[in-house]
Amino acid sequence: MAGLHRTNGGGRVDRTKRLSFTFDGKAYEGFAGDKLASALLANGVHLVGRSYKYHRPRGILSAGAEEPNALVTVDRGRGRTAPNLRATQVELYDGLVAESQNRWPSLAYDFGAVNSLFSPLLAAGFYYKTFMGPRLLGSNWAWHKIYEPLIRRAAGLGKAPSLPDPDRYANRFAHCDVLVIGAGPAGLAAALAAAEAGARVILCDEQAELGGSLLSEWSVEIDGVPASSWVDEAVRTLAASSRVTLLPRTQAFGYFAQNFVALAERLTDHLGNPDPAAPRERLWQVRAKEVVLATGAIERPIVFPDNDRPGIMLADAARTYVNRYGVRPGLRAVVIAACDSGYAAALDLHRAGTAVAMVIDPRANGDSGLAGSVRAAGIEVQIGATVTATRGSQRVSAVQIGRAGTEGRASTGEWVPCDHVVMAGGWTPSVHLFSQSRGKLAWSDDAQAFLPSAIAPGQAQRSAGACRGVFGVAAALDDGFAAGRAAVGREPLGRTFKVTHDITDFRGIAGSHGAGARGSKAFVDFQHDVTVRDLKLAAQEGFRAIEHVKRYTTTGMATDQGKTSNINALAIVADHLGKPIPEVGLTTFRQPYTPVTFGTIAGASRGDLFDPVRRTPCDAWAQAQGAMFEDVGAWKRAHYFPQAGEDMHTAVARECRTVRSAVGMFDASTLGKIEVVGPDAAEFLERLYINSFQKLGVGRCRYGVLLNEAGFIIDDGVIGRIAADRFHVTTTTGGAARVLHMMEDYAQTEFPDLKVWLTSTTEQWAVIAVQGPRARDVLAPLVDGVDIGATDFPHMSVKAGRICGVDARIFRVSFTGELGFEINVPADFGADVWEAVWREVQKHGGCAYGTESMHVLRAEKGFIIVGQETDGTVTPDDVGLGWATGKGKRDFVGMRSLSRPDMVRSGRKQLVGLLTADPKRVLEEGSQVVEGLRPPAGTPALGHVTSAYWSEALGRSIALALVADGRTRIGTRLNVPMPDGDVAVDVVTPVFLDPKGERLNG
Amino acid sequence: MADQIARRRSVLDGWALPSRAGLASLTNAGTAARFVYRGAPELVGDAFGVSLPTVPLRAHAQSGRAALWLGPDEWLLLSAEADGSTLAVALSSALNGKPAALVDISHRQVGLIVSGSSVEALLNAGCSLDLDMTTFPVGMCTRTLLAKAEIVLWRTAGDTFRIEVARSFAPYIVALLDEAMHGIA
Amino acid sequence: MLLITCPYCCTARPESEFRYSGEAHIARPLEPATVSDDDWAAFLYMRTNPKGLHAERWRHIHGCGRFFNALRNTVTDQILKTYPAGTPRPGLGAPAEGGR
Amino acid sequence: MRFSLFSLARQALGGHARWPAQWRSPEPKAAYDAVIVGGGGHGLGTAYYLAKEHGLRNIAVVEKGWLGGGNTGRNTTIIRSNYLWEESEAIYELSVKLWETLSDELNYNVMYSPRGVMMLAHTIHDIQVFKRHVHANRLAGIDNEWLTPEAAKDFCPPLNISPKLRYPVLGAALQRRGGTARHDAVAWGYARAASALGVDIIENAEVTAIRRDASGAVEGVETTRGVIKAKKVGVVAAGHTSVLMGMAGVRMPLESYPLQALVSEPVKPVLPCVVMSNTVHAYVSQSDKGELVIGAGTDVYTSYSQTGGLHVSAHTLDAICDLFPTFRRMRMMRNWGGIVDVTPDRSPIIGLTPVPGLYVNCGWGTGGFKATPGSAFVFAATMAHGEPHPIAAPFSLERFTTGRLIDEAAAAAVAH
Ligand SMILES: Cc1cc2nc3c(=O)[nH]c(=O)nc-3n(C[C@H](O)[C@H](O)[C@H](O)COP(=O)(O)OP(=O)(O)OC[C@H]3O[C@@H](n4cnc5c(N)ncnc54)[C@H](O)[C@@H]3O)c2cc1C
Ligand SMILES: NC(=O)c1ccc[n+]([C@@H]2O[C@H](COP(=O)([O-])OP(=O)(O)OC[C@H]3O[C@@H](n4cnc5c(N)ncnc54)[C@H](O)[C@@H]3O)[C@@H](O)[C@H]2O)c1
Ligand SMILES: Cc1cc2nc3c(=O)[nH]c(=O)nc-3n(C[C@H](O)[C@H](O)[C@H](O)COP(=O)(O)O)c2cc1C
Ligand SMILES: [Zn+2]
Repeated sequence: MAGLHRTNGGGRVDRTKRLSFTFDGKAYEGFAGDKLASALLANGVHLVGRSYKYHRPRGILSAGAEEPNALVTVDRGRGRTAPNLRATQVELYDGLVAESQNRWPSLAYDFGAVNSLFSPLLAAGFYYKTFMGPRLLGSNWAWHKIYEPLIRRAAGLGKAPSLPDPDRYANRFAHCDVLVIGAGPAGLAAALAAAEAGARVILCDEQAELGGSLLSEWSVEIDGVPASSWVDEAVRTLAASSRVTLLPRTQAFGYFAQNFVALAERLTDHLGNPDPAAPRERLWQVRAKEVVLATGAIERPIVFPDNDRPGIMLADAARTYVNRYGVRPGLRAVVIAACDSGYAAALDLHRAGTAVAMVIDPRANGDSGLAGSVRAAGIEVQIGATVTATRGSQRVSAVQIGRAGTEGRASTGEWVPCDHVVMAGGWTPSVHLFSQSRGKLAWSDDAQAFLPSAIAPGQAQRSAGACRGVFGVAAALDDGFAAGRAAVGREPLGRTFKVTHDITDFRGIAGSHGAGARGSKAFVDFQHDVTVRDLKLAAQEGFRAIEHVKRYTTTGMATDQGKTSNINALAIVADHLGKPIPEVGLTTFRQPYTPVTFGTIAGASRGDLFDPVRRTPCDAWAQAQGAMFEDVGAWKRAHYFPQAGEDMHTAVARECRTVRSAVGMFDASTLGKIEVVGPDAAEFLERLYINSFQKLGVGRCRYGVLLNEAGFIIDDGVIGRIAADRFHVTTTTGGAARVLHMMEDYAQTEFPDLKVWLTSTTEQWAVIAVQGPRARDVLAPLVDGVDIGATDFPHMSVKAGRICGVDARIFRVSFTGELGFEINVPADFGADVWEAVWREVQKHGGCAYGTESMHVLRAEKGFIIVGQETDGTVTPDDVGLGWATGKGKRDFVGMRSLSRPDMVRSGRKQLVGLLTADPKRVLEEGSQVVEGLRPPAGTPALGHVTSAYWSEALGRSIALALVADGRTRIGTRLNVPMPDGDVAVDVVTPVFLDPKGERLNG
Repeated sequence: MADQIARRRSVLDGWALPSRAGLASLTNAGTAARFVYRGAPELVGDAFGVSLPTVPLRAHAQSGRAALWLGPDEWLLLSAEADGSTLAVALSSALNGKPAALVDISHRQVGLIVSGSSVEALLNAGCSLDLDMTTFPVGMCTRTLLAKAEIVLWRTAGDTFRIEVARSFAPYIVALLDEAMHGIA
Repeated sequence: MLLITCPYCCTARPESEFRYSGEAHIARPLEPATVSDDDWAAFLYMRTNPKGLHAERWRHIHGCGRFFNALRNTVTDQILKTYPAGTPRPGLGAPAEGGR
Repeated sequence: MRFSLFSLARQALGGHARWPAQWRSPEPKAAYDAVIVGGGGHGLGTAYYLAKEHGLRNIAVVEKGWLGGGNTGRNTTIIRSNYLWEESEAIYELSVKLWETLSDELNYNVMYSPRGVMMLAHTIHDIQVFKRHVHANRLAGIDNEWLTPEAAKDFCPPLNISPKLRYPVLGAALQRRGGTARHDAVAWGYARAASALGVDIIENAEVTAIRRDASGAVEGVETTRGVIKAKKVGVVAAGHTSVLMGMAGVRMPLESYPLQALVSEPVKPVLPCVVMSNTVHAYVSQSDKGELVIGAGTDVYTSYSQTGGLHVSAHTLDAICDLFPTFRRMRMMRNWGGIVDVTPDRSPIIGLTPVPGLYVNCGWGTGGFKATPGSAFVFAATMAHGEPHPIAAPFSLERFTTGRLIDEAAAAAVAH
């Protein structure tokens, strides 16, 4: 596979390892070490993509992360599809399958290219000005039905994968003394200096190999050895240190406050046959004591008419393809050099056997030191010239040379045939990360670039090398070494590296060099097809802020985020507005530096690792019984226990019936539990809950209601006094953590005078509720050391005892209205005790019931569920819990709010019961309650249904509702309008069953 | 009188704990008696046999007992005995009447031992602390997060940590570390 | 992910271990019942919300569990000082800590 | 110059050389009848309706940076009106009605795209809450319907409705008239239309003080471009409201938090609607250009930094990848933040202030883009008449004293 386009040796590819791959279905070969881009170029393929808007043929512009054109989809099958990858970054492996994007039916014959015909209409912002009429079928009709669907279909680049991604992604938190980002000469030298001092160093580079621009050098020697050998030696030295972590294929994509840097490492995409279980990428979250930014610089294209044809490439990219990959992108080249890298490219191409037709330097006084060597190689150099037009349909075939400064006028200069155009517009320091870290940039007239200036407070960093405008290998090495030493607190050593064949002029030019004749387009943002004319139109229409220009033209908003285009755009706008560049300013740099896979950020969080699944000690039993579960917070709770052939409603009806007639058992382990201990425990609870606790006797329980300071109910639960200085507080399942946090807040900051301590015991106890007329009979054979008889153990009391030989806290409480107990046993015994109770329950014809039956049973009794009857706007009085308020209390959390005007006004919504006129009709929770029949749209609601169930005990439906002035409406008829018609309801008190509470005694 | 005595079942029963040869492994620390003690450290006196550390983030350990500093007024007391009732009585009587809180949480959480040459990398898949020996030496302990779960992390040896985690979060921690084992080398 | 120095643990820890709890030094009235509706509303809801230095409450909830206060610059997010709850807002005479 | 396909074609022939500036950029006058502080959608809209509906033409909008550079230019553009309380329904529904004709009204294509907003329920509690919304909205005459998981998947094919999901999709509330709009165009369209009616739009002028006369009433503002007198000043400064009201000595029930959003690389159409999930924290739609536009949460602390932590967007991407496992290989292209001003009840504050002549419209928090036209409409009326428009009246500052909150948070969590 030597071919026309491979050089005869040299470069860092392994010519002994041939790899085959396909692009758009056609088979090609490349070498190990190739990128997809270099391998395509080696095969003479330049046309690799179509542009976004006009579908113009596009080639490979760069050799790195900044690539705007050569975006491809790589498909490894079975969900392993990745759209929008830059061919310049995709490492070749045997069997790689790549496809071009955004073209139909094929890359060469793309129907979308008809857009070019309309291109005069498609100027910046055109869509704001049109697509509004005709108003045939109402305002916006045509937009909704015709234009928007068309626009959407045209938009987008690659296709999103259609199968779930099977790969895993890893995460690693890391700390180091010095994080060096970028492994070019500056970064390598910085890492060497820091490592020498014994520091913990992480060195990352987005490329597959460390070495940065040195990998693209041919003639440079450092300390007497070729640059590329120097790199190998430096990497060997670093790798030998256990304190150094080397991370190739790792881009630093986000720089956050306090030296927190996010890196994305590519682990398997470059492998032909990766282990399918190995992670594909890894997110590194690094907290560094010091950061050295050595991110280099990015070359700028030159803006001339039709500067986007395939075959037109950045000079540095051309050098990289020739020197690093052994690929000759063209056979006959024209070089436009506004700085040294262009001249250097001419020399490298020439040496590699490309015919260099001409070097033109658009600078009036372009006098590179290298011009002499270029001329000496027999290459013509024209100073003060530029390209005024180009030809070639799918590949550049000729360029027209004109005088620089002939902007807009058709030029009659000579046409030079070529298949390769190389442009060196100057270099833009990569300040992305510096700016993300909220450092201030300052315009440097000298460097003609924005450079890092003040570092943001809280960050500890320094920039080195080309990213701060220090160009040239020697300077970059020295600068990097000094930065590395400074990062570990050492004086600079004044070490200098000996470098030969260095080049140092990287300034170049920015802005437009001719918009060209009508019909031609001078592209600034290649990917978004933004031209010089678009930018000027934006400024003309009043979009003078650079941020407005960006948004109106979309320049810099494509996947490359304007890496190659932003400075040119800025210069063009500044020129048009007659303002200096720094006055126009930059758009904001944001993470990520280059796009980052969602999966990399989400990491392991999927399936059950998305959020911990919390299960109770009795859960395995419930699963084995075929229980259905519901999510409550992170808990899985048994929702109901269907038996063969039962749906939810029959199962729940059976469970409810069984509890009321015999006995049922319920897993209440998820309830929050807090042990409140200390001499002031009672006083503390007194201040938090609406209820009184001082006088609660040891061994007695009380239903507690907790408000927030705004006076609204946020939690409730039974609180038992275990000892004079010890309470067992229960909370709702979802509220457990919140209540403990709130209690700690008051204990620590509002009432630090109280001697009280809080400990979460939620998971210490498994809680088994046994409810129903036979509850005592169920427990009697299991308990010992405690009398659970009616006289000695009244409702709302708590005792320590033993069950199944295990120490337990036994509560006599009821959330069903039946005789009931809640057994708390240490969690490891929960499963066994549950099964023992179950055996007894079965003897009494009992059942296990789930949360749904629990809800029905409590609703029959008019007990509220916080979060269902309440929604954060409900006071105790609203739900009829005014009685629970401790008499004569001077204060408790939320008390003051209860006397605010809105809390005492009439018309507040109050909890009532609703009985449908048709007893079979179960209302829908959330349905609205109104006064009249068939309410017209806009009728105010009196309230809403909070709970609605079929009540097996009553043989009819029941509902709870919050209704304005509900208590005064008891005995009246209201209406619940539903889509299928009005549902008449009678307002009743919310206690449907056993209002006197006689069943509590079994 | 109960005719059946309940058996203890740890939430880790039946779990195959993951390991990666030579690099890291996870084992069950076994049953233990655990207490949260809150109050002034000196009130405990000698009752526990190990003094309560007053230097933040330190654990004192000795012959099967350990006191871990969790906060300025909070310690986790660990004892390698399955039944802590005797210890509970001893501690309670030492504290009798003094303003402090002792709460038995033996069943609230479980212990996992993570060890191996790559233990730091493994834990750093979900733990954002610097686990280097210089910053997290043997004997250091802290409450912290492992991905989405709160844990107590205690370094008991150069290549060994003990994790204490609430029982319902234990399966998550095990699954998370299992997943993370794919990402260490 | 801010890095916050807990005054009880005496180490810097990532923000994820902490729970933010709003503006500091808003004392709950000692006798709420005697407070006017306006003053109670001020206590409940009115906040300084400054662009600049903010005294605020944090709790090291996944650490030592303690509440404490911090002085943070809401423009740069830099935390200049942390101090125990219940102590007055400190001046910034001393060189800024928490940053470099 | 009117915008139309015809004018576009004519200008194209002339090489687009004659398009005028879309809004004038005058020097500030010494005095106006009214000054609006804040050139976001709400402020520019207020100026437009003051001029259009109330004939107030001698007015200025003062913006510290560039128009729409605040939250108007940073939001995920979700538009819907299926709120819970009647007060909210009224203002958000007024907005949706205005959105429906806004492009015509402004002669500016704001690309309102009623693609449907689907809110996913993952727990029984979610179902109860969303059904309550559906019923309340139906009574108010606002479209909102309940979908089964299968119907939700039909409406949005890439959605994962597997019962094995950590939090399976149990159903969804769908508002078909909900959707998105092109955020920047809203600011520019209002600016252009207001400017055409004589409103002065003054960019790069930061208000640094609010002047009050001896009686305490507002007299004008000091800006970085000089003093501007006005007897009526409307503060519409979103995240910066506390700062501005502080200049007039008024403390506000507001906290400003960074709220983040991110976009993926553009792909061909895959997501036909807006999907929101409050339970797992995912908000996603696909823009006309093809990017997935994803709303993340707020950071936990107040901040004016317009950035936020990685963990906040990570949390959202966790959820997006779980709900849409085919998106896991998609890539984040840009992530940014805005500063949202959040009230205790997650409802806005619109109306008079304790300072005579000073009006405020703020507290839209994470969800005020959708309200832009309606909010501007009622605020303009409020400023014009010196008393609250009936739809604005419940959103007064006094509600925090009386306790008559309009709590959209309690029932619904985040409100994009
Ligand atoms: C990431 C994100 C996602 C969101 N998603 C949605 C969504 O999906 N749906 C939705 O409905 N809402 C959403 N919102 C909320 C929505 O963006 C805002 O509620 C809305 O845009 C506010 O508009 P505004 O005009 O009031 O404010 P802004 O657009 O913020 O305008 C306020 C202006 O005041 C200016 N200003 C401030 N101080 C001064 C001063 N001193 N002098 C002069 N000018 C000043 C600012 O520069 C700014 O331009 C989101 C917000 C964010 C940040
Ligand atoms: N080949 C050329 O023509 C050329 C071009 C520019 C500079 N140079 C020379 O290179 C020297 C500058 O060296 P340098 O070390 O400053 O830059 P460099 O360009 O050599 O190295 C920068 C490195 O940083 C990496 N990088 C950039 N952003 C990154 C990120 N976010 N995450 C991870 N990696 C990232 C790049 O992949 C690159 O390897 C100068 O000597 C200059 O003369 C040569
Ligand atoms: C709905 C929406 C879509 C966006 N799409 C893109 C996009 O396609 N490309 C891009 O670079 N930025 C996009 N952005 C982000 C903006 O570039 C920018 O980050 C945002 O307006 C905040 O401004 P700032 O980052 O300059 O502070 C989008 C923003 C919004 C609100
Ligand atoms: Zn701490």
